[in-house]
Amino acid sequence: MSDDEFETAPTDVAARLAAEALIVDVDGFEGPLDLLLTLSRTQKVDLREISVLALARQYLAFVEQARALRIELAADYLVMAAWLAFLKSRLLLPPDPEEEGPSGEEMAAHLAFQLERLEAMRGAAAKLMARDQLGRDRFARGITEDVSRVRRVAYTATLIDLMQAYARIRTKDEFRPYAFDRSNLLTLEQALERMRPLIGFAGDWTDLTSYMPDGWGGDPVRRRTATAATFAASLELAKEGSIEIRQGESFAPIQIRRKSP
Amino acid sequence: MTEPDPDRDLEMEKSLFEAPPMAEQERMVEAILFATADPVTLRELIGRMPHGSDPARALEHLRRRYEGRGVAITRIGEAWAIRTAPDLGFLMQQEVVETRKLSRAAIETLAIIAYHQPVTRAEIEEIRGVGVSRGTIDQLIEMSWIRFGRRRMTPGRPVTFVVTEAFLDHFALENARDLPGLSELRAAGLLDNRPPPGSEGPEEGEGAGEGDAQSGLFDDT
Amino acid sequence: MTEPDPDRDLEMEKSLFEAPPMAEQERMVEAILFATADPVTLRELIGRMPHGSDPARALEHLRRRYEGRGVAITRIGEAWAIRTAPDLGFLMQQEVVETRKLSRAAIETLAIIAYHQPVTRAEIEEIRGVGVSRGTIDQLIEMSWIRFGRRRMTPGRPVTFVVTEAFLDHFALENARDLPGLSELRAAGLLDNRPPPGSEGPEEGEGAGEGDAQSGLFDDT
Repeated sequence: MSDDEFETAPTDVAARLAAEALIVDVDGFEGPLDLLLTLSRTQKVDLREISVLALARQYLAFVEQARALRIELAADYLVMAAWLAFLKSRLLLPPDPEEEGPSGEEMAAHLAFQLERLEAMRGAAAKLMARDQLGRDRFARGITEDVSRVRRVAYTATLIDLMQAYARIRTKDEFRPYAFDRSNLLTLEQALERMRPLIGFAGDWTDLTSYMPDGWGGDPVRRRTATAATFAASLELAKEGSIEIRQGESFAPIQIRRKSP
Repeated sequence: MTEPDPDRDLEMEKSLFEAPPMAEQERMVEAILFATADPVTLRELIGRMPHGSDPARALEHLRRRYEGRGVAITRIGEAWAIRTAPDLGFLMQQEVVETRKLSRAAIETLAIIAYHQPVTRAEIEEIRGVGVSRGTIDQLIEMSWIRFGRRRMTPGRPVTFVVTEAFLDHFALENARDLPGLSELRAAGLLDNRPPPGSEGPEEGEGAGEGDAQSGLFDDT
Repeated sequence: MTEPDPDRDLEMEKSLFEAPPMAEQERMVEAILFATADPVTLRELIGRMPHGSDPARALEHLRRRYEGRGVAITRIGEAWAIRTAPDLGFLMQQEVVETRKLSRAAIETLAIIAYHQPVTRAEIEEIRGVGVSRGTIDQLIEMSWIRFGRRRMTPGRPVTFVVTEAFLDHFALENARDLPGLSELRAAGLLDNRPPPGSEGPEEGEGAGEGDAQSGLFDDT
């Protein structure tokens, strides 16, 4: 880096130019590890034999300069500076047996490993990009033919399907789906329809059975459905507040009357 | 000729101002025709290949080399392209088969034909108690499960339907007679094809009975 | 073998239910590969060729046939494609598609993913010593060069990144194992994920090690 220049030519202009150069440089670095890798090249040794201590000094000096020149450094760079300052102290001071954590040597070794690994990945990236690339050195087919997809529907049926279908047709008269026989059924709607106009006259208590439609009292099946429907209709009317219901005791006749408004 | 040439680079080097060997020119034409998005004219080839090349000759070599291959060097107007060999066009279609259950109408119609063949459309409708659409019959014919049998010798000479060998194949039957449950159903009197009351019973042909029902299967009308 | 075969149609006819002869299968593979710009998987070839075909063997024949020619049968992971011979790229200036220039960060990130896959974002950042911007990852995904791998079984279950078949295709790699210098880097321990000393090593899942790193490419998460 340009340490020397600052000392030999501390003029304002030179300082400003250097400061600008530094800003450009910091921008050009891909983070503190990249900066360290660049600084380490000045040692001109294999990364495995690098002096991490010297590297830490260089880095800290760089950060000092940047500070002196009021250059805003990204937090990453400052974190690295703090870590390197710590590493430097560990490397310089005799190890404190009381202190926990990794030794300075371990930390230094890891930093060296990181630098070597980053450099290796740089090399790998360069080799990768130097390969014959598709669309630059090698080319795919220019005239392509579309594969047309022909949709075909295959219908299937099993023997069981076939037999069941046949049995269904041939036996449909015997086994038709179960359905209510509507001729002997009085519905709730029918009972309601019948009771509504009648209750207007029921000023006094009247037996519920008197509301049953004519002709539904004889046959037991018809009587049961008519009773149930009429009773259900009376409950419906009571719910809407049109009538009152009473029953003297269990199984006693049920009586209704119009509710006075 | 198809061997990679170890001296190629050397030759390319020294032939900077002379045409590359013909084998090399052939490779070049091959690569250009392969990678270019449109058919390439001879003029274009001349423009792209090293000075002094003879792409017309290289093209001729290449065309012969691809004779009988899966792709062919094809002339399109004034230009050249690599195209799929005509007999392999079928590879450029991919059939997507979708399996679906036969509709209820179709399976019922099929069942009636299988059990009652040869059977007319009117009879099928009578048994089902509901009309049979043209589409249902067509579908079954298209599937090769039913085909036309001989015409019924009744007024109007209606066409009959019978099941096919493909049908027997699909349902793993030797014979429509083997249809499981057929004899049981018949014993139960469920196969009686009684004419609707009051009708003149147009199916006197049915009188021939079962033998007829089966023979229809292998008679080609 | 390159002669047109007058009996071909006849043979095709009679071999409706058996695989076509190998020479014929070779033609078919040739036609299919020529028709598309994308790599075709063996499975797709099997699906498109007549029943009983052995496209793997046909491919081997075809690959030898094209050795030293202007185009080459190229393996890309589990798929195959035809690509022009790299030494003829100079003829194709017209075909060059200008791709967006990759930033240094993107190139390094791509290399790290290729050599360390499956790799998490945190690991990429640890290797580069700087944050990876969202845009870098997005760009590489958009180019179809990387994709998400399976999640790492460590706290937080971080997502991993792996390279794709399109990446292999682009850089003329049969396989991620063929990455230049891969074995040397591994031997030097530079692909190890060494946690910083004194850290609690949250990456105990890493134990799976190198085998894992490569297998990731073909494992579908």
